[in-house]
Amino acid sequence: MSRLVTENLTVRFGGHVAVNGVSCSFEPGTLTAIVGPNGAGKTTYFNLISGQLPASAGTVHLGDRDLSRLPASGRTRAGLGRAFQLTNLFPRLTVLENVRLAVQAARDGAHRRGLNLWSVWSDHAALRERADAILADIALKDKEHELVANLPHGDQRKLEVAMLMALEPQVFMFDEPTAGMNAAEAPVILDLIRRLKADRTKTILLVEHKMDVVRELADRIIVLHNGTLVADGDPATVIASPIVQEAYLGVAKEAA
Amino acid sequence: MKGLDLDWKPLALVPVLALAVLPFIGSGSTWVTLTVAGLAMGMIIFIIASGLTLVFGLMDVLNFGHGVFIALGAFVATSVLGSMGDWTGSESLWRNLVAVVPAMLVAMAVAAAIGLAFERLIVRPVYGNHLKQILITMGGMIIGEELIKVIWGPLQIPLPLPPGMRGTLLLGDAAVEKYRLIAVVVGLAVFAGLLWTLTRTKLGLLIRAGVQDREMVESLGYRIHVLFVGVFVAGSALAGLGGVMWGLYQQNVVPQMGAQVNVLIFIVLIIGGLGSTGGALIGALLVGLMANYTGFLVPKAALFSNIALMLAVLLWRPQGVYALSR
Amino acid sequence: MNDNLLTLEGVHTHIGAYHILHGVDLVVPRGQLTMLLGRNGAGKTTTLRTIMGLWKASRGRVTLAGRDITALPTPQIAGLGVAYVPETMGIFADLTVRENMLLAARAARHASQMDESRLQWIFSLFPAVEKFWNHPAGKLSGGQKQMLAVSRAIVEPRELLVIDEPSKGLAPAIINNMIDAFAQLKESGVTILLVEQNFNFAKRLGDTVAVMDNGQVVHAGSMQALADDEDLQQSLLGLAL
Amino acid sequence: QGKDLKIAHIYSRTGPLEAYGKQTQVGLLMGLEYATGGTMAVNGRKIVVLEKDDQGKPDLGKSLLATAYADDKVDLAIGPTSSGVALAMLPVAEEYKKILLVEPAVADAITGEKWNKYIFRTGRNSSQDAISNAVAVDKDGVSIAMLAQDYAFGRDGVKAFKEALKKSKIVHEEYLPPTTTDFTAGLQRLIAALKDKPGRKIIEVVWAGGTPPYNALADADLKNRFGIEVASGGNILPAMTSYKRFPGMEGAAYYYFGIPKNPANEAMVAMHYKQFKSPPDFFTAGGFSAGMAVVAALKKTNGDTGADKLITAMEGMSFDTPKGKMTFRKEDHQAMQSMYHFRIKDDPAFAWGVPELVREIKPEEMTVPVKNKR
Amino acid sequence: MLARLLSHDFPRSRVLAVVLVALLLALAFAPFLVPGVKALNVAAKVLVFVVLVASFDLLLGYTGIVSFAHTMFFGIGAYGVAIAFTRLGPGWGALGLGIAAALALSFVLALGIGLFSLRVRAIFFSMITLAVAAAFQTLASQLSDITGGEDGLTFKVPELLSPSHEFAAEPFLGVSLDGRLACYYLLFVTALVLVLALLRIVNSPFGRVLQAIRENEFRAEAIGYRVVVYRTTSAILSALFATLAGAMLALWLRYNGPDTSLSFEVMLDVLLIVVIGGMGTIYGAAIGSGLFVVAQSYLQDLLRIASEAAAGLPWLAALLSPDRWLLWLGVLFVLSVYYFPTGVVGRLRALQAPARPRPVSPAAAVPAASTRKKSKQGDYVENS
Ligand SMILES: Nc1ncnc2c1ncn2[C@@H]1O[C@H](COP(=O)(O)OP(=O)(O)OP(=O)(O)O)[C@@H](O)[C@H]1O
Ligand SMILES: Nc1ncnc2c1ncn2[C@@H]1O[C@H](COP(=O)(O)OP(=O)(O)OP(=O)(O)O)[C@@H](O)[C@H]1O
Ligand SMILES: [Mg+2]
Ligand SMILES: [Mg+2]
Repeated sequence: MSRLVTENLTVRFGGHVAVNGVSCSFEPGTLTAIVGPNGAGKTTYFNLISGQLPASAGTVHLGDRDLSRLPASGRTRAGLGRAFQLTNLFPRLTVLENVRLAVQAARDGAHRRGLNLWSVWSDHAALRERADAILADIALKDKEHELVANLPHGDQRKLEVAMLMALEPQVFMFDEPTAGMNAAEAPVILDLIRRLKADRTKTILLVEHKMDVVRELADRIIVLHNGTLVADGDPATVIASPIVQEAYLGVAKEAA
Repeated sequence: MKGLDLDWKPLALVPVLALAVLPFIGSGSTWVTLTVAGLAMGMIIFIIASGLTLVFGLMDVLNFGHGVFIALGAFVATSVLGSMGDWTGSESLWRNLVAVVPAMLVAMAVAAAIGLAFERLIVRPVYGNHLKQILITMGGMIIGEELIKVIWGPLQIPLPLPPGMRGTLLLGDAAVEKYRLIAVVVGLAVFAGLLWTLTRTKLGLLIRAGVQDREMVESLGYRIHVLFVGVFVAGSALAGLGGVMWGLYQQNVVPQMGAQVNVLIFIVLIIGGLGSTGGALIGALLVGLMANYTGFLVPKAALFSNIALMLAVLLWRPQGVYALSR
Repeated sequence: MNDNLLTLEGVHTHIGAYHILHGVDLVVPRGQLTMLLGRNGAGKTTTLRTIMGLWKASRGRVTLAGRDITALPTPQIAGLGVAYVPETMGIFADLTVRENMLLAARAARHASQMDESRLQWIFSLFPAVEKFWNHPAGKLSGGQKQMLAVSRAIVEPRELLVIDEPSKGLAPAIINNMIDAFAQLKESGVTILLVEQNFNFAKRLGDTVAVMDNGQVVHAGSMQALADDEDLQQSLLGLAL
Repeated sequence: QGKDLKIAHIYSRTGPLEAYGKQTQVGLLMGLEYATGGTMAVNGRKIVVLEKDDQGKPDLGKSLLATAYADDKVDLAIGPTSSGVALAMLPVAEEYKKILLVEPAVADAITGEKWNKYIFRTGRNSSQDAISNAVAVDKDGVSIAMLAQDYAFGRDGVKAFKEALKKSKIVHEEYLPPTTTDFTAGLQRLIAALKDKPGRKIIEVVWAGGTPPYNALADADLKNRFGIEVASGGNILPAMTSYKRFPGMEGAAYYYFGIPKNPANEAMVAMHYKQFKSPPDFFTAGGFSAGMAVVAALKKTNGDTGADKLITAMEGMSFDTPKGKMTFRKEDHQAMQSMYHFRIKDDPAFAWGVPELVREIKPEEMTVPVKNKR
Repeated sequence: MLARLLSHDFPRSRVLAVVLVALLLALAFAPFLVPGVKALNVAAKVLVFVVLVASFDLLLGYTGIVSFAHTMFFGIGAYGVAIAFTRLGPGWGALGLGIAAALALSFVLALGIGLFSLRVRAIFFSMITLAVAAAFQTLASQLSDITGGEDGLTFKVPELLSPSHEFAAEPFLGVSLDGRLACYYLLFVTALVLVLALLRIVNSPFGRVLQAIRENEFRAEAIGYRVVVYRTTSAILSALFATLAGAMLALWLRYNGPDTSLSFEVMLDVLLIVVIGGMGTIYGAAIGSGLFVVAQSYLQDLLRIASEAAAGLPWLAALLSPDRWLLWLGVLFVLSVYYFPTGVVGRLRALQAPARPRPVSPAAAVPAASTRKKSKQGDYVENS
């Protein structure tokens, strides 16, 4: 099984360095929480890994495969999966169609199935079933024919996660999956993550501001601050560390 | 706007282009003639494009009907000038201006009025939907053009330039048409006016914000709608002015004249970058110069000079020379 | 009546073919902070949008300081001193942070004319706003956008703040600042209506609370009462954690 | 007897050439009326004119002509306004074996390589235009620079003009896009080419529609600066307003209402003033001539409209027109006709520069090449 | 069987189904229903436009690319055939060669356009295509020795398809069985096949990916679809179909010129038809073409009658004069946007299922009122 390794990953926007030489490796079967103040560079770090942004320097490897040159789609096909912080779906397609598109792309199916001009979409029953299963899992089945644009925020967050599940990637990257979900809904997502963890083969990265969630799920925490990796270790120690206490939990004022 | 004070490269484009061709043209006087004429033509183009910088550049409305207001302005001018013969006929520039200035004002007023109706009937239902904008404003374009034919007839109408504005000024061997200099003055005035309103007031910001998220702007307490109407009307009025200038330059007007310049001014805006007055000016000047230089050096290519220019600029800056980050 | 700044009486709202709000009754006492809670899809956002006139109530009436605003166009409602932070934050991505703030400051024609001391106060709460003053707002991080959105709402004094999930995606430190901010605003007599998912946040701030479920207010009362009553929380909000 | 005589007139009621087309239609009706002495009938057969609008689109013109011949069962057709449309129509006439009388489309090819025996033309062709203009300026030691639109019409014109020149020589050919509005560059090239030439220097303009270059030429003040003169053919009246600024300019015209002296022309001018309070123009004359040609032919066949009868009747037929006598020559059915060498006078009484007759160029003087193969 | 033919994309509205069948029958028997040259010409034009518009719908309705250069490919097809016949004489070989060459050229250009469309913003792109199309038209009229310039090319087609060729001496049901008829039915079959093919493509998994890209290109890329590939493929496909439509046109007209196949007017008609018919529904192309082409062909006749009726009121008569038919075309543009935001097809389907909006994918089929523009607020990578 293949580990995800980022080597000296860096990106500059004009003068400002959003992510600064982050070298880190993530083992399959572990869930790593990434915490840090707003603007610390967490999402940007994800963007660099999943190829949404070109890195100014540094490399990304999955196992012995170098992903650094690949476009986003290429990296997804290589096994990276990503759910976005700001919901980012196909608003005028139905919930079902959204998920089915992801299922169709799953396991390197993107081009094999996607470039299929001649078969009829509705014929691919297998894909449909898989999609239904996922929607059932995340309690969106009853809304599968709604247009995504009409869903309440919380449900859109759920769908965001469902899309990631549908891709069946090796690496799961969650960016604040429960932001704006109420206490009754959040567990649905958290359960999914727990189950992923349980099967011990997936590499899971989780950006989350809710400390209780982090405490419960994380095997390991890394802390980003002004784009640099400032702490890395097991939850208890990291949370206890002064940097987190000040810069993040805000015992003293932080500087974005 | 912020572009203007920081970003100098585009400003350099014009002189660079001018100097670059000098060796190929050889004769200095010819070069002067071509360059001055080109710049002046650029100014005229800028005037007719200026209205669209508001409507397309800021409000993001793909108004193919814009040409109608240009034609309208020109036709109104024929009527007004026609009705004050002795002033237009006179040899003195001042007496001519007495005729031409009111013609401009009337043209702008009429264009503005029609603009109001146009916004209400044609544009309002389709804000934020480019495809529908294209279709419905195309419709507006056709209707407008046909109505002009109904009112003024389908024929070409001569719009003779008042004698005082004709002829050329000679600088040595180089010749510059008087009228083009007048155009330069008008153009600069329009430019200054636009630049002031867009940078010294919140107007520009509000429009751009409104285009991105109407509801939010309203939630902040601004009657965005009134604003849009106002800007659209202003744009139409400028188009009317442009029409007068263009008509007087060609010295005849045809109902199709609007459609004829449409593509050109869209190109100018794209080169300039949407919503940037400075960009539009530079774009216009570049287009004007290019036309003359290619026309002199490789006439065959003249037809394609604009497109070549546009593609070149977009390869350099895909957003146009001055993109307000969009 | 006059001690209730905002009241909704039997408000129904339709969106397209959908009937979303089924008779919402809600009172927002003047000078207090009212929390609007409820599960996803309960209709909180729709309620706020109806208050702002972004959706029109098909039945019932909304009154602000005794004045019926049910049918008023949004700009006028805002003009009456209401500031709104939508769920989607409504950041103008192409404009810089400064320009975003300038638009929110209705009185100012220039950045220079914005109330300096108030800005400083905002900067102290949300440092990111100052740090990225001249950056395109679209480039901000999720949380920074959220900060900007709230900053915009408080850049000028307003009578009523209507805010949809402000704590979403914010680091704990910033959440603390925000809590301080709302507290201070309340001091200065501002009335606030907050939609919030983060119950701890809600607990620490709210005076009164209303809980919604599928398009209706199913519980209204003092925050204290709800905070103390575990079972009520359980039944209303399903707080299992 | 008595069955109606159906004639289809297919022309640009709308489209870019709308203005021209309408003149033709007016002229045609007047011509028919005049030629039939107001009865609008030949041998008791009433003449009915069906108007069809080709919108200046060749494909449309083509299907309209087919419709006219097949569905409307017309006996013969007249038109169209644009050369492009005409060329597309020619084969249709051959398919349906019926006469098409071309007026006013000018392209040489119509009576040239694309011709077939059902095609006649009352309108002048490019060669006639060019040759007459050449005759008007052709003198020893004259250097001529051509200024023309860069498409078939322009290039045809220049070619024919060159062939027709005997004495003077072409020193430069400037082709500009038909839609040109800024002539600065072109002028600079023309000046460069001409200014150091000895003797008389002339810019010959071959231009139709669009924005004609005359104002630009006038503004450039060439005569005083470089001693360069401008010459050009006739044009429709609105276009000739800019001629006012070239008093003394010489060229050759197809028609100007003040020039020809004959009953037909006097009648037409009178009718036109009566109806429209304005003089007839270029294309009115064309339409009028076509009308007279048709009636003359029908009279000759006693109203028989069989194509072959008509062809035999019309080949070599001479007939009166506002431009005097015309003759369909046997070889290519092109109507041979006079052209008018004019000199422009700026007469304040008129809105346009008035072309005064220098001399009539008789058909015999113009050796118009026969370009068709039969 | 039928289901497979229609790729499981049924009209989903009884009325619509009826209309479609009616249209099909009308076209199939046009020569016998309304004899006469004009009627046949109109019917043939409908056939050509059905294909042209459907191909454009693939680009616009399904991929969300607004390109004004579509007529360019239409023209290439037409010129391909025209030039081949003019140069090589009226043989089937010439036809094949012409079409092949045209397809090849279209392929290359479409490839270029498809790639370029990713470099610049959407509006810019459409503006650029506008300019390019204009340039191409000028080019076509400039190269007069190949293209016949402004005047275009008139040519002969294979004997079998030309009017002079008689299959039967005496007419059948009052219609002479000549080459024109053969040509018409050739077009009919071709059109039918091409449209069904397009229907299949848009209902394939590929078609869905296109819609996804139209909706949110950024996310499509993120879930593993290489946007460039799909965009370009779609651009090329629609170009090729347009080219074939062009070939059909030339074959029928036995003439081609810049205004006939390249003019911006044609582009406008296509746009209008897509909207009238209903974007993102291949069926819309068929219905729209039917309505529009017929209307356009008889508009002037209608106006003539109307204006004579209104002779009493001079100003009204002036407006109704057949010469001002364009005016009414313009009005049609405006009204179609007002009253057919989702096109005829959208309308009919809405009638069918009023309550919840069925999962119809095309953007056009969603009432704009009830959709939040969330996607605008996307992750900032979108706008960096
Ligand atoms: N495309 C960009 N251009 C310029 N600056 C950027 C860009 N993307 C991110 N940044 C900056 O990089 C910094 C890191 O942003 P990022 O979104 O990674 O923070 P974050 O850790 O995800 O914060 P949050 O917890 O609020 O989501 C921010 O200050 C942001 O302004
Ligand atoms: N534009 C719309 N069109 C159709 N239905 C909508 C629309 N917006 C919201 N709804 C429906 O209205 C209901 C309430 O939505 P609303 O966004 O108000 O819930 P909410 O309480 O804000 O949820 P959340 O806590 O997730 O934001 C939901 O069932 C949603 O599906
Ligand atoms: Mg983030
Ligand atoms: Mg909400």
